[in-house]
Amino acid sequence: MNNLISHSYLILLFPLLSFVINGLFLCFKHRKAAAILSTSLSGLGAIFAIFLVVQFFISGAKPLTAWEFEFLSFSGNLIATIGCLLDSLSAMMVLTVSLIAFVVHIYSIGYMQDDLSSGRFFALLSLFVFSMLGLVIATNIFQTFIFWELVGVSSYLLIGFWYNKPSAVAASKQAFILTRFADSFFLLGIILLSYIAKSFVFSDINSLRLENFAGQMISLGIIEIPTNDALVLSTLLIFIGGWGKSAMFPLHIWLPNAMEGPTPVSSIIHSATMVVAGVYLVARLFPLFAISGNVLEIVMIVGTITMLFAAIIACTQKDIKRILAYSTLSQLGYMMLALGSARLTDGSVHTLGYTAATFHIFTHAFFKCMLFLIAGALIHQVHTNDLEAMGGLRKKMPWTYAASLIACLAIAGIPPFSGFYSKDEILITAYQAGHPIIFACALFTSFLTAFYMFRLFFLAFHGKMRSAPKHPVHESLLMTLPILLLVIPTIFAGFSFKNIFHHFFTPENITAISHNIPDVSFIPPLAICCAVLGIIFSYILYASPKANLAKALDSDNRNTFYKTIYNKFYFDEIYYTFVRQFILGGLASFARFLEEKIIGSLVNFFSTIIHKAGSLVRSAHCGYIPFYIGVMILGVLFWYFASNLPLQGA
Amino acid sequence: MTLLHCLILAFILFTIGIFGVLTNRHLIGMLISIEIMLNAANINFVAFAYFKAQDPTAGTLFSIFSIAITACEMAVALAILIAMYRKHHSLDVNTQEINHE
Amino acid sequence: MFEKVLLNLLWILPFLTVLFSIPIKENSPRLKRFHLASAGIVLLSSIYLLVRVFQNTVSNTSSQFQLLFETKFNWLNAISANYFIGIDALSSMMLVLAAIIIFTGILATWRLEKNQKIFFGFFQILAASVYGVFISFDLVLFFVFYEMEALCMYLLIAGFGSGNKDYGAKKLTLTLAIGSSMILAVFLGIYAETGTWNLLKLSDIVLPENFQFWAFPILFLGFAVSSSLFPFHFWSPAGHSAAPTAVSMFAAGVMMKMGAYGCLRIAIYLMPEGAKIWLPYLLLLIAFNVIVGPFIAMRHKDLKFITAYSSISHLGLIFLGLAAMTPIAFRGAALQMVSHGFLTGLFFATIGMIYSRTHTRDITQMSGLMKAIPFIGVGFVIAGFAGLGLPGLSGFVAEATIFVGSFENPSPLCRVITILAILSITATAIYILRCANKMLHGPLNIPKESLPQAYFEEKCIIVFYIVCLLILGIFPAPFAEFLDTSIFPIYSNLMR
Amino acid sequence: MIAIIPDILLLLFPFLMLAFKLFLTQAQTAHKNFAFAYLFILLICQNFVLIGDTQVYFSNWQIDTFGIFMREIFTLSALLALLLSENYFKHSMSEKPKLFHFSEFAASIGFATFGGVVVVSANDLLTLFLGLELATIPMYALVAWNKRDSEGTEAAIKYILMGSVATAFELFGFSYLYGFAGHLTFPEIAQALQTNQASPLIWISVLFIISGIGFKMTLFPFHLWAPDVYEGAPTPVTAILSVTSKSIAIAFLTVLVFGPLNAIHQEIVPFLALLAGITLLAGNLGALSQSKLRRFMAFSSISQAGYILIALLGNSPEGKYAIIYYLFLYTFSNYLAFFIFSTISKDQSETFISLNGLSEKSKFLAIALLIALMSLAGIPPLAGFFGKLQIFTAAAENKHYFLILFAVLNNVLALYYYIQVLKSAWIDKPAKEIALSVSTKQKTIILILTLSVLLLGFLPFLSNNLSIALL
Amino acid sequence: MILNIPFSDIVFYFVAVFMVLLSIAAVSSKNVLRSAIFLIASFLGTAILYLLLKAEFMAMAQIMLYVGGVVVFIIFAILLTSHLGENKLSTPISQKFLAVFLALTLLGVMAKFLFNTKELSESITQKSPEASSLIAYGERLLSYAPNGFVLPFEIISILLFMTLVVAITIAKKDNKEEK
Repeated sequence: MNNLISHSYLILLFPLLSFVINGLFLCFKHRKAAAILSTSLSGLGAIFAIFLVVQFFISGAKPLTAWEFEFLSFSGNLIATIGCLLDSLSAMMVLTVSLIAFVVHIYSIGYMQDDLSSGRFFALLSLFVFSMLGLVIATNIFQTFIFWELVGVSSYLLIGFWYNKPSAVAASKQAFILTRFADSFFLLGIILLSYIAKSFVFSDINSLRLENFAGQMISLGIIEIPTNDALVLSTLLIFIGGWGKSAMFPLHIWLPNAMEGPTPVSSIIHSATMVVAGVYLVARLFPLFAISGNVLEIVMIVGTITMLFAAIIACTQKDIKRILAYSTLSQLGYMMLALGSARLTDGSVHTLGYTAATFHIFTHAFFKCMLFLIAGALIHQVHTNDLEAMGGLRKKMPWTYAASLIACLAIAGIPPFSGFYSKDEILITAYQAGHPIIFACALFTSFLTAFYMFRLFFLAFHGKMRSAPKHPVHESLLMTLPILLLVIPTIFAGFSFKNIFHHFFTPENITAISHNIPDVSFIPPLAICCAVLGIIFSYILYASPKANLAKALDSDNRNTFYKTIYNKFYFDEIYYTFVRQFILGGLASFARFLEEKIIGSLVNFFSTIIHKAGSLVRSAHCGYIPFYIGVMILGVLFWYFASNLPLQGA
Repeated sequence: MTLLHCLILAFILFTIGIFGVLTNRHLIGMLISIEIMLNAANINFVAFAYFKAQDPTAGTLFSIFSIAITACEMAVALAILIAMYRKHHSLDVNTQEINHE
Repeated sequence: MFEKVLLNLLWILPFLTVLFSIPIKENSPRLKRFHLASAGIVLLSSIYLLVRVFQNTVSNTSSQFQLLFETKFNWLNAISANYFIGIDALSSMMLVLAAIIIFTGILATWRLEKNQKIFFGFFQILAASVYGVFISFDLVLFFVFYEMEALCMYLLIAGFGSGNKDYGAKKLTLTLAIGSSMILAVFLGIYAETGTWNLLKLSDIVLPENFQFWAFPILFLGFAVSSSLFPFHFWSPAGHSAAPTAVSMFAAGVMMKMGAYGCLRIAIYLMPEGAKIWLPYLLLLIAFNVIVGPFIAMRHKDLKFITAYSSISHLGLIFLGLAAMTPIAFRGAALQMVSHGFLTGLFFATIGMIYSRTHTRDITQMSGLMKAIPFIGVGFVIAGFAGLGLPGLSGFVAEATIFVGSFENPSPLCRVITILAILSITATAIYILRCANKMLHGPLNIPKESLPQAYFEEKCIIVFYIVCLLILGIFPAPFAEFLDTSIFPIYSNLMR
Repeated sequence: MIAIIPDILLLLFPFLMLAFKLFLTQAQTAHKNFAFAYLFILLICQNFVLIGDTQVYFSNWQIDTFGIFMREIFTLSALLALLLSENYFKHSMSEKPKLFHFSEFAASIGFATFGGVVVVSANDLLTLFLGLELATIPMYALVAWNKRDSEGTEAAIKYILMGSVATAFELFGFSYLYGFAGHLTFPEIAQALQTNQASPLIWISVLFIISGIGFKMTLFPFHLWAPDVYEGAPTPVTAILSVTSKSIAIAFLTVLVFGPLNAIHQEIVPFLALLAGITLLAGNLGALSQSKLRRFMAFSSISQAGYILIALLGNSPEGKYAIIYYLFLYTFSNYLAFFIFSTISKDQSETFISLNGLSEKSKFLAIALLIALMSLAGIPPLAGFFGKLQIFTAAAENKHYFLILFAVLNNVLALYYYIQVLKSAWIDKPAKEIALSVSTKQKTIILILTLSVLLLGFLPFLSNNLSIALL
Repeated sequence: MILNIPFSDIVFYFVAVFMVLLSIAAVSSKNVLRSAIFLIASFLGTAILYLLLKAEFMAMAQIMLYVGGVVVFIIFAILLTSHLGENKLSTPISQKFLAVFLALTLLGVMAKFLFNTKELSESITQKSPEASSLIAYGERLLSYAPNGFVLPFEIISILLFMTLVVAITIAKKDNKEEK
């Protein structure tokens, strides 16, 4: 069995192979072949991942570096390697990513069958899977960054997959630039951290102790700060990377816009895997965060704000994929909140948040991916994203309907579906952390989640068809099968894996101190109540026979508050204004002004001066002999004084 | 009569020559001024030869040679002047055709 | 012995090619093939030499200068200048870069319709000049090769370029001439102080501190002119926008590196004291390149202007690496020289291909080209990704090394500029994506018939560069360690 | 005894020319060919004269290595000038009427060349002065050689009037020098300088002598005549003015500065440095936007004079070596340019515009022009660069770094205006097509000159031979 | 007091004033022929000065070569070219003013320089009479000694010959050429 771990390079090799073969040979002419190759390789990958992970957990889940080679050595210990770190966290992620990738591949065959460039799609999808797997098995933060960027670029390429569509192109650009903006801080953080820690390797970084740097100072240019603070700063900078990738408020705007991409892409990249990379990063560096001052509090606050903010917006949106996107944001907020609230008010750290967050990553991946696939199936049938145009699909797509009910119950947090367990853990963490307001927010968001999810559910499946579909609506096997496949983990991942997570998912180097644990037994019922309340509320508004759907869906004749929410708090506008006015109009224009008006005119000024001097010299050649001779005489006089010969005698 | 006086005299003549060259519009007038300048240089030589030099003969001989050279220069100059006169029928300094930008 | 002959042939062969191409019929296919074959031979020999040097250099961190395959004999006895050529790690890498760019440059000009003899002839002389620069270890010889390009640059740009070509050509040639003048003045000073032009001998001699103080900035800035360091960068947009594709590739890909190469190999190597005094202040100039460059690129619409400013900012990173004066940063600078050569070559090659089809370089007038010419579009995008430092392509390796290295320099200014430089990579992303999106994506606005698919030779160029970018991007470690053998002597000279 | 034979042969040359004119009136072509052959053979003879130490003939006729190489330059220049002038005697040009009296023309050039020989062989002030005059007076006449061309006459008038004023200054300078030293011979002057250094008389004489010779060498601000005269004179004369006249002037200065005045070399040097700097700047600025080729070459040669002067800042053997090396390469480059200009001057005036389309009409000429001008601009690997390099090296030995920096930066300006010419020849399209007829002979000469400019700098044999002899 | 001044000095100053005035007249006269005459007079004054400086040979040469040769040459040229001073050319007054200014500045600078040069006012060495004898000149002129003048003598003859050739070529009216 040890063989499997020693062959763990296959994790990366399958998708890479698929990418290379598809990208080089199949992508233009043989799109069918590309789809089959890609899917079968990802299937192999998923099977391998299952066996690997099972073997890993059976063998005790001891963290180990399966393989490693040197990528670039900087100096001494500072060696960037590419390797495979297997521990419970990465094993979980490998499993999740591989499974979802496989499912989404199958789904894509159906979803993309009419698209002529689907060969390219599969190539890029494989690139993404490769990068994502590379990211999760990273042994060191430099490798994380490498694959972090690669997932970013594959996300960019996939969002802009339909590059003829201007909105998709704009969205892809926005997504890339915003994450890139965050990544530049990430890189800075890595460099600062590696400068302090003299290593990139996670195990070294995670075993850093502030005491070791007591009294040392480090210069950051203008200011000089204690190394301890610099370490905290670097942690914060690294978190900013995760902030952008996980689309935390206020860098969140790219994620809803990224829904312009094909739906399989949204499901794998923008809900299940890539966007949790930020959470994964925090989890991966949890010991570092734990010692780094108030960074965890920042993580918590950012998570809470995003969670609430996104949920509020989700309640008003009509684009089915955007609702899911905001829901993703909200769930990511939950995870961040869980990680961030690991520190208790008395300063001690407990590990429940870590467990809860990783658990939620796991469960969320399945049900959210499924929801996206469902949304894709709907869109594929009705050819619109707009909920206003859907409705009454229950009859036409019974399997999809059933699956989506399960998914919605899961995300709403109704037992026994998986979402309940993980969300429950998060609520408990928030409560334990001793921040009542945050706990209240989380609870309220849980209500909102149930509300908007069922709003979506009711609007899409219940009621009457609000528009006539161009083609007859039916469920294709290739698209329904993946959805049904995902039902299994959505139902079982919660209670069956709960104990595994509690057992294996504790961060290294953290000795959990759990004293004065408050009574938390009231939380699960409370959470269920909230969720149920949300479902009822949305039923009344959108599905009950009395519901006035026209009014409920109307977005024009609403009060300012609703409109503000409907327009996502105008963050898109703020972003565009910022980019246009400040970056392009301000900084870039100033730079160009500097370049053209100042440097350019200096250059022109010099050349003018030289030309002027030239015409001055030429004007002396007037042809008038007495003038020439006069200049000669003057010249003698001139040199008499200017020649610095000692003419005046010693 | 000292060396200094002779040198000053020579230089006064030289400056008079310069003045002439600068103000005369007639080309032959300019040549005459140049003659005065060259002559002044000869005075210098002779004065130095008389008052100061260890090798007085050389200085005097130099000025004789210089007279000969002056003659040569004048001959060529006058030849050119005559050629020019044939073309322009004028010896005015201001007559000129070379185009200056 | 074979390597020695090969090394000498590197610069002689282009000249011979020009000589033997005189009787070939003008504008005939044979002429092109002849030049291509010659460039190919040079390319193969340079790769062979790289391999041989790689085999023969001892990977260690000693300060010993590992010069291989040297040829040395007396040349101009009056000023005791020698013909002294050799090769070491850095120069072998640069040689391969140059050979690739020359080879692809000839391919990129494959469809030139008239005056081929002149174009290829001058282009071969350019080639000879860069090969010479990278292998000569005698200052006079170095300068002869360094300045030789002025001979051909003007005519190549003004005769075969586009747009405001005379202006651009003059600006480029003259500004570069200012730089080389400064270099020559300092070389003469060095000779007067020491009595030798031999780089290796000179490195053992400590030049007087006062001399270093005055000479270093002149020499450094002189070299920096050709690498378009602020405020001497103004030639680059004008020159690149006017130049024909192959010359743009050459200028941005190799010529701009010659300056940085000189800064490292000569300025910093020979005048460590001056470097220590001045480089911290020169960082202020570098900051402009790195930070302001991308922002200017954002405001331009002309592809070549954008690329020119992109080159300016990337070369700023090279200088950041040099100015940081740590071995890692030096190595990063060296890597960036090679890496930027490849990516900018690809950039200009694809721009040339696009321009030859659309007859415009204004990105707002093009749209959806990816649909019509996907191969070229992909080439451009990959060049762009390499430019914005995507891992897996060489740009990332170089930039990360520079950042890690320059952060090791504890001086406040260096820290600030490193931090700003890291943050400014976002700006790079903005202009590159803006460019790609405007031009390649969106609906196609040009009739598809006027946009022929990439020709075979164009595909070759693109694939060639992508392979280079990938090799260096995925397996940087051997190259980095290889380059260290050239970097350490310089660094140890700095620390003595 | 052998060293003096070439001098005697050279002196015979003008007389033979005149004799030809008198006795063999019919054999025109043979006459010309004889002149070329004679000078060529003379050049070879001079080349074989190798002496180690300075030799003295007829009490004062001093032949040293420097002198021998200068003789070669003068003879080479005379030969090339005669070759260049051949076409101008055959038919009239668009700007200038046909030239007449080849024998007298050749004789005058012969005399002027001999004047140069006198300058480098002089051992006393008087001989030096006579040599200079012997070299200058025929030049006055040569400028006015074309009687039917009023521009030439006018230029000659300017030249001779100003030249005479310069001669007056020079004479004054000599008189003060004589007054200071009390002797005319160089060794005695040098000795006087050794024993009695601080006299202001020596400085004023240096000032006046340099002012006087500055006229001939076109140093600032005594250079004003050059563009007018260069433009007015027939092209071969312009060429010889820019090479022979300038070489003789620099030889004159070299003989003085490294000869009797060597003791005060260090004191003169700052003056020379200033003079060189300003001269080359003035020349370069003046040349910036010219449209006539000969006028342009005048400014170009003004700045070249500035460069040559820099060599005098060095020490004796290196400085002399640099001057000779530079002059050799300068002669080739300059004549190459003039030969190319002469090919277009048959049907067109010698302006930038007439060069238009040269690259279409004849790639060979266009490349030759490129090589000539880039060599003058000092771009490696062409000859001009190596000339400048030697000059700068000589100056750098005495640590004139600032001047060198200034001079090399001026090179950029020079490059600018040479590029302007190249632009006319390579880039600009002609308004109307005018056919270009170049004879095989001209082509051969241009080819030889081009190859010399290409190779003489880069290949070490010229430089090494010179350095073996001189250093 | 005044009696202490030697006779030669009185003559010197007299001749000096005379020369200066004549030279000024020569350069400022509008009529070129008159200028030439003044020039002759000035040259005669120079000859007297040479006599005072014990350079009799030089005085003789001055009269023979300059007055008899060069100036006559000039007069010939004047007679050949002008219509006996009919066309009077005048220069603008500003140019004259500038010329005076320039000339006086130069004079002032040089005078200051010469007065400041000590060795000039100090040196009153009289030369030995035999040095200025005609024989001495002749011997020096034809001497092959290191300080002999035989070589310049030869060269000046070449120079004169050359001048003849070129002057004739330039000045002669050539029928063949004119057509």
